[in-house]
Amino acid sequence: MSTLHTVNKSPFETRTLESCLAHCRPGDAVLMIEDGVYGALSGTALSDRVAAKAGAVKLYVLTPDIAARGLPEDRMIAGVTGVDYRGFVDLVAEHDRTQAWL
Amino acid sequence: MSTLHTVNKSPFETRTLESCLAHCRPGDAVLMIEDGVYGALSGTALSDRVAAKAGAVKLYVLTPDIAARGLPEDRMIAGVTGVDYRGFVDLVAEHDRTQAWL
Amino acid sequence: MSEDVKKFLYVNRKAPYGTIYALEALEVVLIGAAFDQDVSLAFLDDGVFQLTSGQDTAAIGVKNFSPTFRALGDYEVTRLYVERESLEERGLSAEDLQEITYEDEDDDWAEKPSIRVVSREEMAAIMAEQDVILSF
Amino acid sequence: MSEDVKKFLYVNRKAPYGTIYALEALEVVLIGAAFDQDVSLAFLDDGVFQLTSGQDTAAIGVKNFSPTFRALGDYEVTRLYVERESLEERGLSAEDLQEITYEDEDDDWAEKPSIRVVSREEMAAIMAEQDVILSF
Amino acid sequence: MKIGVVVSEGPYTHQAADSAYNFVRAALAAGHEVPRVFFYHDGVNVSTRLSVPPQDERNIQENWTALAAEHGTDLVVCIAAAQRRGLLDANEAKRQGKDADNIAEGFRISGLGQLIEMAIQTDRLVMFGD
Amino acid sequence: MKIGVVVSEGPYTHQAADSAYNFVRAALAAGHEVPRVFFYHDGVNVSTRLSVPPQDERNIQENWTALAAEHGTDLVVCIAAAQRRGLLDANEAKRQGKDADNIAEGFRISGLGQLIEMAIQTDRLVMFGD
Repeated sequence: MSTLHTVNKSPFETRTLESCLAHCRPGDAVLMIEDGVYGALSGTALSDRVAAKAGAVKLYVLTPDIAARGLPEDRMIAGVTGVDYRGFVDLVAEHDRTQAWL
Repeated sequence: MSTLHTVNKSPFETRTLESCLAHCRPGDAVLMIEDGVYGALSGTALSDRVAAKAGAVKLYVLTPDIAARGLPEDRMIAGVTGVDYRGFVDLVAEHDRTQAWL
Repeated sequence: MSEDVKKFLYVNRKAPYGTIYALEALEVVLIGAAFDQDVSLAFLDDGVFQLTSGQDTAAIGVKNFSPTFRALGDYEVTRLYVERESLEERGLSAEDLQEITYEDEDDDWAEKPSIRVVSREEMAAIMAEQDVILSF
Repeated sequence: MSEDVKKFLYVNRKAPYGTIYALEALEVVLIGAAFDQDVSLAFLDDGVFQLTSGQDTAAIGVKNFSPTFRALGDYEVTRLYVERESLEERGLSAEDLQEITYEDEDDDWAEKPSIRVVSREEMAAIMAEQDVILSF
Repeated sequence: MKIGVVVSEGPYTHQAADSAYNFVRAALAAGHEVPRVFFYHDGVNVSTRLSVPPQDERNIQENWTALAAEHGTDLVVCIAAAQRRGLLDANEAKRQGKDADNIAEGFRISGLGQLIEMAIQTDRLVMFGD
Repeated sequence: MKIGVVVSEGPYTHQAADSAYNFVRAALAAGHEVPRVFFYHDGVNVSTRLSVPPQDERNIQENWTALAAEHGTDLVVCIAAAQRRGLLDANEAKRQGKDADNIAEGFRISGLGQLIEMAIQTDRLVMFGD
């Protein structure tokens, strides 16, 4: 029994990603979409805290939203996996529930 | 020449108040309105940082928004002044410009 | 519990009045109560501000919907989980929240508190046992 | 400078595409350019993300408006202040931003960069010298 | 698998309505069922047929209307949220004494019970909002 | 003193339209002039005459319409933002080939130039939004 969490807010603007990660349980997955994809950027003031979660929690980022924002995929935090909308659908199906952190 | 800054976001949700305070100059005023009034609460995880600014910058809070949210006025950070809408208007008139931190 | 009953959790993370989410979440809870599901509410992050006592919206010209929380017991919505860490970060304690009670039909209609303050870890565990999570 | 000319600053603090503010701010800037005022743009906090190069919105089905920034020079909008600290916190440097230039009529139409990276303190000083601040 | 979807933010203003649309298209292409999409909060604004986006931008309402026509997806607009925000169908306009209506083809106005019902009858619920 | 006001968020959804209204009432009561209020982004949604809020809630559009009637305040709705979001007056509806319009009395649709002009001609500019 595990949860797919979606986060669509920039972690530089709101504390949503922080709260989501604090409520994840081992085996859960977090998918960053929309402005949430900035949370997957490496070398930022927040990336160490996000990277520390990778492992216990699987981290995903929606590649169409990454491309829209001009972020190179090689700048993502190690351990973050890129998925497209089809991958998003698969993640929803694979987890028992989806929790949106709005 | 001084600026009235308005902040309408909860500092527990977004980093807007933080950014506003980092861009204030001595003699400026900050008025917290709407969900921004939570920034005036004492005894919180953020109140020391806000209180540290009181003095160089004048801090105000909109009392109708405080009352709506059930926050007792005696729980406001020392040095924060309560104003009503008329006081808001006076602050706009007294400062050279108003900058909304949206 | 029949197979048709799902565990619903309404997650409230936003402050009241600045935006409409808190009010419109409550409207879903009230309608949802008619469906005989297993319903809980969670209040964390700024959502804990929804429950403060003494809200008085007269001077902003907006409807005060906080009394509606006290009616939830009549709709058999009796579990309002409030996160302790969220309260503490905001300088609040359970005493700052309004009293919300329900009558326990399994205990001779004794009046009991609906608000249950839980730790962040307990909140995470509550979220993890739901069938449906509605976020506001 | 005539008395009728005011100093306008457009403050951009939000990321593009997640919300419409960046796009609709740009629409104001383009219309405002016809009014012969003294115009500057400020990019700070998540606003710096508006200027990244290589934006490709094909897969989200939303219009890519980032090329419009390169047209600002033609509208005599030639000062785009970008806050250094905001870039650094986001792991970005000026090299990650698209090249935006204008032709300086006072210098034999030499092509010059419109983006000026400034410190937080300089940004605060720029804000403090404006007549009108429009926030997006 | 049956997937229910909620859209909670207005079109153009927030990416939610676009993300939901892309997600639903992908879910249908992957062979899942999306029996209903529920529009709540400012999401009800997606349903207006009066919008005229610039010609070089997508038309969000038309996208959804086309999807409903192709796949029979039930696009439900919450009546309480719609009334506050000025979204009405012809019946509602008549009932409320309003002189115009603005709901587009493919959308229907109904109660919040449709959201709960969707959550009960689907295997997964995915929310897009702010 | 002349004060210009901008409303950038939708009614009911965000407190901005209420805060702006309370602020403008207070400014007028204090003897200031508020020659114009400009509605931009989702703020254009304030202008719909089709909204039917619950009877125990304030009617935001009617509040503004009454204020304009009392004080002659010019309530301008940005045309570009309004087109995207489906707010039209009778002229615009005709021009765009739409079968209905929804702008309330007291509001008028015009260009972004009216915002710039307001900023030039007033002594202070106050923005309410999100």
